[in-house]
Amino acid sequence: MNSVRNIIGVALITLALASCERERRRFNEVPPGATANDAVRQSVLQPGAPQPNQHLKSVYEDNAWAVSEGKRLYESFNCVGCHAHGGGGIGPALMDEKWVYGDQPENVFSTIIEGRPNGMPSFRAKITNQQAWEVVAYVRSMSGQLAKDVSPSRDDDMNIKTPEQSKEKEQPVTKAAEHPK
Amino acid sequence: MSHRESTLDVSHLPGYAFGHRSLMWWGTLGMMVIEGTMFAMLIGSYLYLRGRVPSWPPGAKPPDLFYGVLNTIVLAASVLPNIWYKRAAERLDLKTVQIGLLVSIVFAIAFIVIRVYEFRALNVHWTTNAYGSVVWTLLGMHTTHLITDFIDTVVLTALMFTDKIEGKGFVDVSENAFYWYFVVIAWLPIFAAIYLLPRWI
Amino acid sequence: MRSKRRQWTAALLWTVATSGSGCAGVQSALDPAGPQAARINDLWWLMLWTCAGVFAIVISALVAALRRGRAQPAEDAETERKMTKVVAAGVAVTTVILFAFMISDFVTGRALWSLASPDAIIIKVTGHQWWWDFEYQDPIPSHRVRTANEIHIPVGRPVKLEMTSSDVIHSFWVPNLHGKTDLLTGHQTVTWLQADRPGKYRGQCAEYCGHQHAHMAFVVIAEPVGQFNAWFDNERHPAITAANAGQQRGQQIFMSRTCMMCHQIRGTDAGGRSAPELTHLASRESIAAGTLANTRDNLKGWIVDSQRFKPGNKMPSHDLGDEDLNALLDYLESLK
Amino acid sequence: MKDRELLQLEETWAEPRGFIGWFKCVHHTSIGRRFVITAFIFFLLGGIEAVLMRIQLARPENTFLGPDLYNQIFTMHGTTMMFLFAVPMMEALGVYLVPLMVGARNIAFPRLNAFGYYIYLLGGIFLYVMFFTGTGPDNGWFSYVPLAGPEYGPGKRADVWAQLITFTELSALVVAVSLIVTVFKLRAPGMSLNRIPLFVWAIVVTAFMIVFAMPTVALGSTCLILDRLVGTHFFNPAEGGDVLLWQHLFWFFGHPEVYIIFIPATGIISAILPTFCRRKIFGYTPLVLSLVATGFIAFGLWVHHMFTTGLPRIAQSFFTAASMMIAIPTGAQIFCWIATIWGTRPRLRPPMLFVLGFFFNFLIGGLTGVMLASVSLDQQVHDTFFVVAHLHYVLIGGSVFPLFAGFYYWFPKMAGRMPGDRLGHWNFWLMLIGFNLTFFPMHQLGLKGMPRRVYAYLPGMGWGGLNLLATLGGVIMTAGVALFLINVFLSLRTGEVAGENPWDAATLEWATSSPPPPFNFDSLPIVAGRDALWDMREGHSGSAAPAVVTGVRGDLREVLVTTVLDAEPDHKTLMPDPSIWPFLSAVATSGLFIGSIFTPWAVPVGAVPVTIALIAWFWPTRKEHLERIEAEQDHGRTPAPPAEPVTQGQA
Repeated sequence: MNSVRNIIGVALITLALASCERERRRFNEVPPGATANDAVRQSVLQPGAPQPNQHLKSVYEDNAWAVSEGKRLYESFNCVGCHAHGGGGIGPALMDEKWVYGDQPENVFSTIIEGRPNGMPSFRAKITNQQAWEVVAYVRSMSGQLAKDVSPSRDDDMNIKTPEQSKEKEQPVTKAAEHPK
Repeated sequence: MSHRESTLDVSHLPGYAFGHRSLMWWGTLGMMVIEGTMFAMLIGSYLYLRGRVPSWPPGAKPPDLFYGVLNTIVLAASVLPNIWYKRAAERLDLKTVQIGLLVSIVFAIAFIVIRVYEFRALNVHWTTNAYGSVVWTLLGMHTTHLITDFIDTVVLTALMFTDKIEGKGFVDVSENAFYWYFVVIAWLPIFAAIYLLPRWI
Repeated sequence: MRSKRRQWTAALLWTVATSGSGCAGVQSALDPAGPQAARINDLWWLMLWTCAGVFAIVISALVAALRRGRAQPAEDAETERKMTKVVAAGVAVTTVILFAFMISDFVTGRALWSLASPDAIIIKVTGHQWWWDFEYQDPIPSHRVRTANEIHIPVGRPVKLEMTSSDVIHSFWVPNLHGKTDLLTGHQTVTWLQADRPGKYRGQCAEYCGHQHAHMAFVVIAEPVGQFNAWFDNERHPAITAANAGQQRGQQIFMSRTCMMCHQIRGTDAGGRSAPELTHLASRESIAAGTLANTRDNLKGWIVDSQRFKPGNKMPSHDLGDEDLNALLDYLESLK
Repeated sequence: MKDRELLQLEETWAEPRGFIGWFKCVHHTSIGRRFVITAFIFFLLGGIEAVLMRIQLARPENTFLGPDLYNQIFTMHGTTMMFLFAVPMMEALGVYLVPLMVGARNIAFPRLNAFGYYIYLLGGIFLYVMFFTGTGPDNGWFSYVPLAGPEYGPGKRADVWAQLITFTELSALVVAVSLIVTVFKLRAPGMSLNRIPLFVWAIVVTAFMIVFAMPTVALGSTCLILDRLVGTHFFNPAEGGDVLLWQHLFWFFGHPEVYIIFIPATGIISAILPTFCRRKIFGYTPLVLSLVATGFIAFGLWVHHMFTTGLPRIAQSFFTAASMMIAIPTGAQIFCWIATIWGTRPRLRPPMLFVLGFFFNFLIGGLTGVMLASVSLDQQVHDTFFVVAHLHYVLIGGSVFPLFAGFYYWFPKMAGRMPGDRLGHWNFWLMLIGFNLTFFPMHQLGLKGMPRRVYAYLPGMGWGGLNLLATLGGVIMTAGVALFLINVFLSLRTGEVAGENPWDAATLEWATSSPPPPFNFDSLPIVAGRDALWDMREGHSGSAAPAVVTGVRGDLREVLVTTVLDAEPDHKTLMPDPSIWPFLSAVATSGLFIGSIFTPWAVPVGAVPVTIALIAWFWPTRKEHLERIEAEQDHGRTPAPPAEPVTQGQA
């Protein structure tokens, strides 16, 4: 009997911690790895055995407020201009499974900070690292990578796409070798 | 109760009663008032939202009439078996009550099936706009009542086929029919709101 | 005896509270500077003294009821009938007073809306999460002036405010001039203001709008027509070009770092609309929506770590080097 | 009543024992007592939140609470006080006292009443567990959209608030229906409509207001959750929705809600005054008519909460008129009470003290309410501390003071012991002075421009002194409430034993032992007049025991059902036995509600255990079936064919 009680206890504690983290309002904490991380390799093609990137778990990925801030910045920095609401336009779609420069948080972060050929501008020094990590967390939520209760719901504008919260999780595919769109 | 004697013997009174004499009738009436207020508020919100947009329905065709009218007819028809077994219950006629309940279950299954088609014929999704949201919520709320009362009827029918038949059982059957009248009567303004208003206003 | 003492404490409390701390105040509805606030102020004092009178009468009736009479009162019909008449009279008087209040309210209400006139100054107000965006309307687009958190109005001339909100519900309220009007998303609400005497009238958001609802203030500066026109002309010009090397370096930092992504300075290519407009920042008295005085130290503290002053606001923190920071401050202080 | 019959009643109506038994209880006194204690615990929690807010506001730019925590706490304070304390406490007093006052053996739907309590308990626990895990709602007890909407309310905070509304209003509705049916159908013979005690009238009017007001907020919170979780557009201005629709739906419920809290308090006062003035209430009929009038008008003035949203001025003036009109019935009530006190030199025991405290505080609150009814003045003071002062004067002054009077008055009946008199006086004076010191300066703060719900204010505003005074007042008031707690615990152990009728009151709950047995009355009384016990004493000064009803079986849970108008015996029915199923249904329903915050699929999936629990609750056990057959065919009579024509007409 007490094993069942232990399981329930552990489940409740993890639930409590998860909701604690989801609801924290991180006003002025700079996330880990916020320094420009240039140790990120874009391509899997490397001499010898390919070394995986040093994976970096952005703390904003479990924080609902930070992801909603990311969504606000995504619109006010005019990412909408090229990527639309994730469906893509001039820029590639962000809500599908195809990633040209890697789908991990550190890859998306370096894509935003470095910029990419064929039109992605570099936002180095133009947006603070905290803002960049918030946008990274939001961009990954567009393809359903984040937990359902963290991703934002619909916004109070024209109803263009399904809210990130009800987006099915895509299995990211890195097509580095393929010709980028 | 004109004269006052020191004791009042009530042992001769019956053990149950039908209609507004029974507690269950008043409880069901309370349920109806609560649900009725919620439907009224929802239709009020529907009209309020109508006032917010120039044309109605905004960006969508009005719902197709066929399934709505069909379901209204079936609902209205379903009142007949209910009256039949309600009268039988008050006559404590078990056989008729059992048959009446089974017939009303058939009706219940019929309009729940038609209701599925109604949802598909609404020509709008609840995420399209406020009109779609309020229409789906209106139809959804009424459908919840259809399903809950369908389950009530099934449970009562099961009880009537066991050996646990007593006066109170008949009172419950009678009140279930009484609540069913509400579900049907409540459907009329909702039908008008969903199907007719988009064509009139 | 005990109830007597309570009556005294009531009277004492009432007089201390209302008169003690006086009616003046930075942002007080009892210190009207405009016709509307004055009418409401009159209505307030009428209602206060009437209600104080009613309160005194009813409490003294209660005290009298407690002290008078024998332990076992005879409930004879005669006293009952007399009592019924008194209660009926009480209800009648209550109805009459309420009717009088209602009429006085309707009269005041009509007066509040009588300011509407064609030659009013029209200002479009847009509420944002935790700052105010003002835009003086003008038929000639180039004459339109956009500013934030501070507006100047000429004394004696009605001002029409056409208000909406870009995010949540806020409420525009400057107690010295007029009552509050909400800014609703998806609606345009209108209110009229007029200042009869020059002065600085502070106002604050009065509808709960999130983390920094408490620090979402603004200032209405009423000044004679001459001063107003001078201010208005200056506001209409784009930002002055940077004079010395320090200011030019500051402008270059402004354009190359995060500032231009959100803020607008007319006359430069910084055109962000999602944050307060800074073309004439130095001419304003306060920054951060009326929270901090517009001094160099406050500006520096605000740029480096705004969360210390207003936790939760949308201004990011920056870690600029000292020398870059000072250059930027020089430039910002030059934006008269 | 011979001992043998009493023993049989004792055994028939006994409440189950033990831990599991605790969840099976169905008698209105055991459920009512738990209701009162749970609501009082939430009152203390709400009070602690209020003290935290007062500490933060004591000094300008205080850093005791950050904005995020302060917003959660002021929302928790409002939500706890309005939804978890005020309405449930008044209903709890109704659940405990109404069956006793109308002379019934139990409330009409005992299991439904137990289900209502468990839903309320689980809702309260759900809210506080979420608050302590950081998901406390932070959009105010009114949760205006779009701040609580999908875009500006990230995470699950607004959903927690909306779902708590679903819990508390389901509980309130269920208990309200039980109370209405109890008063209509289970009154003791002879208690015609004009002999119903005023407290019972107040509870019935409140129950009707709940039945008509609560569904609106249920609909509103459902629409809000649909907007946030399923992507509907009720309140999305860009897709045809409207932010004002939420305000209309909320305040159409909101204003009747505050009268739902106030009207039972008038009932408590109308019950206490005759006892301590030792005379019949003055103006029984005007008081009843005032209750009913207040109940109706309360539904017609919700827009006075929205005077600053720019609605057309003609509509606002209608609501000004309605808001002022409602002061007339309330004024009539106050004048009738003063007439009752006139010339009677009442005994100033704690219940009477709190009633006098009510007069003093509620008058100030009522008068400022009339001021707020005018559109122009409301534009200056709406959403400022002036309104905070008004609402606390009418809620604490108008409801909590009479509630404390009721606690002291009915404590002997509930606990069997007299409350401490000296501590009672200290408790009253500390609460009166603390309350006035806290909230009277807020009138001044509001007029000096301090808006509501601000976590801090700048030093130069001139608000610091009055806020510090308010905080000191808050500390004194907290001391007063603490004294009440001490008084309760002391009296439970060392209070003198209270007999059946320590205050020599007139209503029926004083005709049975304290605390009442699980079957309430040894034998069902017959009511002779409006003041039951006094009339019985005068009417039967000479003859033997007062008139009673016989013929109700003692070996079954049988009760007498009477007609609505003149309470003439109509038929008998069986009360359900104690059962675990109401509790399990409440747990299943809570699972559905909480699950639906995280995924819409929780609704269909969660509906299965709820259906199973409800069917098990309804399904008669073999024992129940045999009892019913025996009761219905009592003394060999077959179930009486429905000869009376009157029953036919009601198809």
